[in-house]
Amino acid sequence: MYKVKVFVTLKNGVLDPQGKAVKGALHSMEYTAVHDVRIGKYMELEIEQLDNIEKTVEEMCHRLLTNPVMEDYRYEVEEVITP
Amino acid sequence: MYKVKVFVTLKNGVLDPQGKAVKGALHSMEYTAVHDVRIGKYMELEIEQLDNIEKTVEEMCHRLLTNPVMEDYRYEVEEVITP
Amino acid sequence: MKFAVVVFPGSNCDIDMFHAVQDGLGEEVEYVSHTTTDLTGYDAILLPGGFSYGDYLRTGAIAQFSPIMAAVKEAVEQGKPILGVCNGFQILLESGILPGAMKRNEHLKFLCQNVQLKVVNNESMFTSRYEKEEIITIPIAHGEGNYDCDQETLDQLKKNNQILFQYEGVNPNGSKENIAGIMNKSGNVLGMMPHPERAVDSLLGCADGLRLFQSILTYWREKHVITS
Amino acid sequence: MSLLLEPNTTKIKEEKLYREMGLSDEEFSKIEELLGRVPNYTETGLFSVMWSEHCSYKTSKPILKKFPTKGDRVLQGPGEGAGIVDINDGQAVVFKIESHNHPSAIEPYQGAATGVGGIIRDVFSMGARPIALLNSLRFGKLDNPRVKYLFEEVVAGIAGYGNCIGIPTVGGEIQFDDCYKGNPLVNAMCVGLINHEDIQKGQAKGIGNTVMYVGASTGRDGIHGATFASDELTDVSDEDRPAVQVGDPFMEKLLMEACLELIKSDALVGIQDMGAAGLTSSASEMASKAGTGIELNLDEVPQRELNMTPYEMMLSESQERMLVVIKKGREQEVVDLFKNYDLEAKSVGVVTDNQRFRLFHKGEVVADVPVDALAEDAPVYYMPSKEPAYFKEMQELEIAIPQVSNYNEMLLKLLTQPTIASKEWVYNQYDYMIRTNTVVAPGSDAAVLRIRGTNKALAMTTDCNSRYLYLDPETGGKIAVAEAARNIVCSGGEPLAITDGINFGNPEKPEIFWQLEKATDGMSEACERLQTPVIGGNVSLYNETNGKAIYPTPIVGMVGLVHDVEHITTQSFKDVGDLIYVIGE
Ligand SMILES: Nc1ncnc2c1ncn2[C@@H]1O[C@H](COP(=O)(O)OP(=O)(O)O)[C@@H](O)[C@H]1O
Repeated sequence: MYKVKVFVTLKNGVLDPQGKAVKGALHSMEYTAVHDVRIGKYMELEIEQLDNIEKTVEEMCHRLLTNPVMEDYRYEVEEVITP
Repeated sequence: MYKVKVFVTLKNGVLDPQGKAVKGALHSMEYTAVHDVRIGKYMELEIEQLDNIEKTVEEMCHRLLTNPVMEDYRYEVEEVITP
Repeated sequence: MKFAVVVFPGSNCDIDMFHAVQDGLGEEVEYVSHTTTDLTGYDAILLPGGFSYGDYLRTGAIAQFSPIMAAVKEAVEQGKPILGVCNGFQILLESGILPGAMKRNEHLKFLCQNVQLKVVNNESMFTSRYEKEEIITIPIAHGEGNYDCDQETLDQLKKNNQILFQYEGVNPNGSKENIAGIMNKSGNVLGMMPHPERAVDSLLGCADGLRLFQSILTYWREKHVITS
Repeated sequence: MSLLLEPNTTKIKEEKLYREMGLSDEEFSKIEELLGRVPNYTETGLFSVMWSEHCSYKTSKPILKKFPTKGDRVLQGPGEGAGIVDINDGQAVVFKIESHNHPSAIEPYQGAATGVGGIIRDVFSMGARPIALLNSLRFGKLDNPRVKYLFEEVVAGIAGYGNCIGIPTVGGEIQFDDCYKGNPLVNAMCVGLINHEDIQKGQAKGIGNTVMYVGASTGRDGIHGATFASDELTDVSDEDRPAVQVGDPFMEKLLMEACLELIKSDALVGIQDMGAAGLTSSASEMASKAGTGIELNLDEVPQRELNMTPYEMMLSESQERMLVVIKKGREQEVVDLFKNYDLEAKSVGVVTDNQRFRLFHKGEVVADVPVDALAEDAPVYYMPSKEPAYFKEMQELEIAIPQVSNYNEMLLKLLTQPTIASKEWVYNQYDYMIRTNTVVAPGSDAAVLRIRGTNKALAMTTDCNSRYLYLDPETGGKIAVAEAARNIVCSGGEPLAITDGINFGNPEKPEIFWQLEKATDGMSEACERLQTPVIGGNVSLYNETNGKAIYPTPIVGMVGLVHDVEHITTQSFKDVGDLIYVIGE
């Protein structure tokens, strides 16, 4: 079994209204040291034993999990031994 | 300057409608090896030099960035040297 | 009786709430900005629907830190009637005034339509003008109305008759136990996803929501007679 | 850090770099002539956007001239952000339709969402309170997964923006046909309500008055032109220059409320939204309409990203921004007003008397061109027109009457056609009830909204059957207007006027231009007969994939006045035993 973690972030320069709102809120809560907030997605997938796991994950990210027009992604694959 | 990464996930046992939909979509795209999908948030914060950065981040997570009723979180703090 | 409609940045059902009270109920009502810190002049507080702070991060999450929320909490303590509808409900959950949390609709889509509700408890200050188990029609319009809580909370809600409304027939969003509206243990705070303020004028199709406002007025009048 | 080294004038001219921005050789020569010199990089950019079809209507102008635009009730015809029609009692209705086809084909959710945002700004920039949204959508057939994705995301984008800002989406139409497979159409319409005395114009009047920038800050969104001449770029990769504009409906809600408050102030002289071609079109058009000049100091423009060049700032299409002209000395009031909504208002320039458009950046003049050269002097093209071969063939076809043996079965089959089937799946994602004025919700003919405090109501609809237009553009054009009028009348309204969304293929092809001519001829005639003038609209040309054009799709958005809410009628049968009549031919 694999445990795959996918980190999705907005491409540089793409407006992040959510991050902007959260930054504003943090400032009004007196966390004024916060300079910038960007909000993306974090996905955890459990995938059965598979040849070519990296290629499959890459493909899934590109085809469905992320929007390549606006988002960048990176992922980590970890093999877990299930009892 | 600190770069802080926050990973937010739904608590164990909380149903994840979005994860379920993504899993369904992956299956229909023939990625049947995918066992489970959980979707959370990934935030990147830039925070100015600060005493007690860990405590501040902890507090921000608890008060605003996550909803403790439903979500778990973990974070990583990295110090970055800006020129 | 004097109502306050709290306006957060991004609230957008504030006008509907205002007119429901003014034109539907015929009572006094004022808009109150989220920066206000004093609500003592009002007999009931209405938290309207909308997308406070864009509903960014989580619905209602950012609004809970508005300056007015301290005054709202005071009003809760004083036992004033507090009604949160849709986004107002979400704010009450995020600020911990009501238990539980809200998730995205199970089908992941925003849904706007009339739904049928069952009045589970008609002995509250919000529902006295309904019959017990009465089926009423009230519109919903939300993308995140999938109420969730842990088992212990659910047991408490049931035990104390805190569930006021349940969806009848199809559950439109996947909420636990078909929950559409709950109140706090003391019985003066109601949070609900359906919009009673949109159902006060039969020209627009349905007026079942009006009795909710009338119930609040009835409660207040009775109490007022006794205390004055 | 990414740094863009801009090509100099010699290079722009000799290497014909202007072509990559969409200017032809002739157009570039005309610019040289107007300026008496070769334009620099920024100036070339200004002309390229202002002389684009989208801003200048250079090929569609001769066509649009034919539309009847006058009527007793018309208070504002084409030319401003939106048209305005009198509805008695000192009130008026403001409406316009706008396309966002190309952005929606690339990023359907944001493309549709920002389309909605743009049309809302057009309406509130006239001083009107937006009260309803409609849309008109075209997609390929739903059995294609990409089409399905586009469809679902476009609907979600429209819902996402409209629901959040709190304006009900009350109607629309959808057609599925293979001709839209690679080129979906997303047209959004907004209807607003105004009192006569609040009507605003987008004009930069009053020498010495202050030009202020309000709303979101400027980023590099929506800039395309700069992607050429890669040897001129250092360390700039594709990822660094996003084209996708992201909408922020929350920001727009605040901006709308702030602008509607500002409109009540006599400090306001003129207001216009920054739509296509952003700062360039809003500033130059406001000056051109007032016969004045404008100077902008780009250092003062709120910027979201580092090291933005004048070219980038002027061409950015970042959303949720407006330009306002304020009486000199009253700036602080405006700053304070916007601050109440957590928004920034910034003085960025001044109205001048020299009819020039001058831009300053870091102490230097980076552009200095006549205002009218940008806004008025774009070339106008009279395209050749030719009847397409298919048209003759179609006309000669025998009329075929389908043989139906089992009517029940046929009816069910028809009802399963996505174009005919109920659109509940779509409109239930739209909050069509918010503001509690929607008397007739989606699902009937036209939507009807009461006007609170009066006995009146407004009926509104969008219509266009593009298959009829393909078969016979002139008749199809008439049908589109007539269908809209029927929908209004069936709902109890008196048709007032229309806005049109002209979506066609490449007008440089004579056959397409012929379609355009004929369709608008038909629409004009129908509008004359029905006394529903055209008070505004939008043109989207070049809707083609691999050289194949969409069907001619001139969408008609019509608004009608229901004089008494008692007159409102709906589509459904009411009672058992009621009689059913067929009226008409
Ligand atoms: N894209 C859409 N957005 C909102 N409402 C829509 C949309 N498409 C169709 N509708 C609504 O569905 C109903 C039926 O539309 P349609 O099938 O076009 O019928 P008609 O042919 O009578 O105009 C109308 O009330 C219309 O407003």
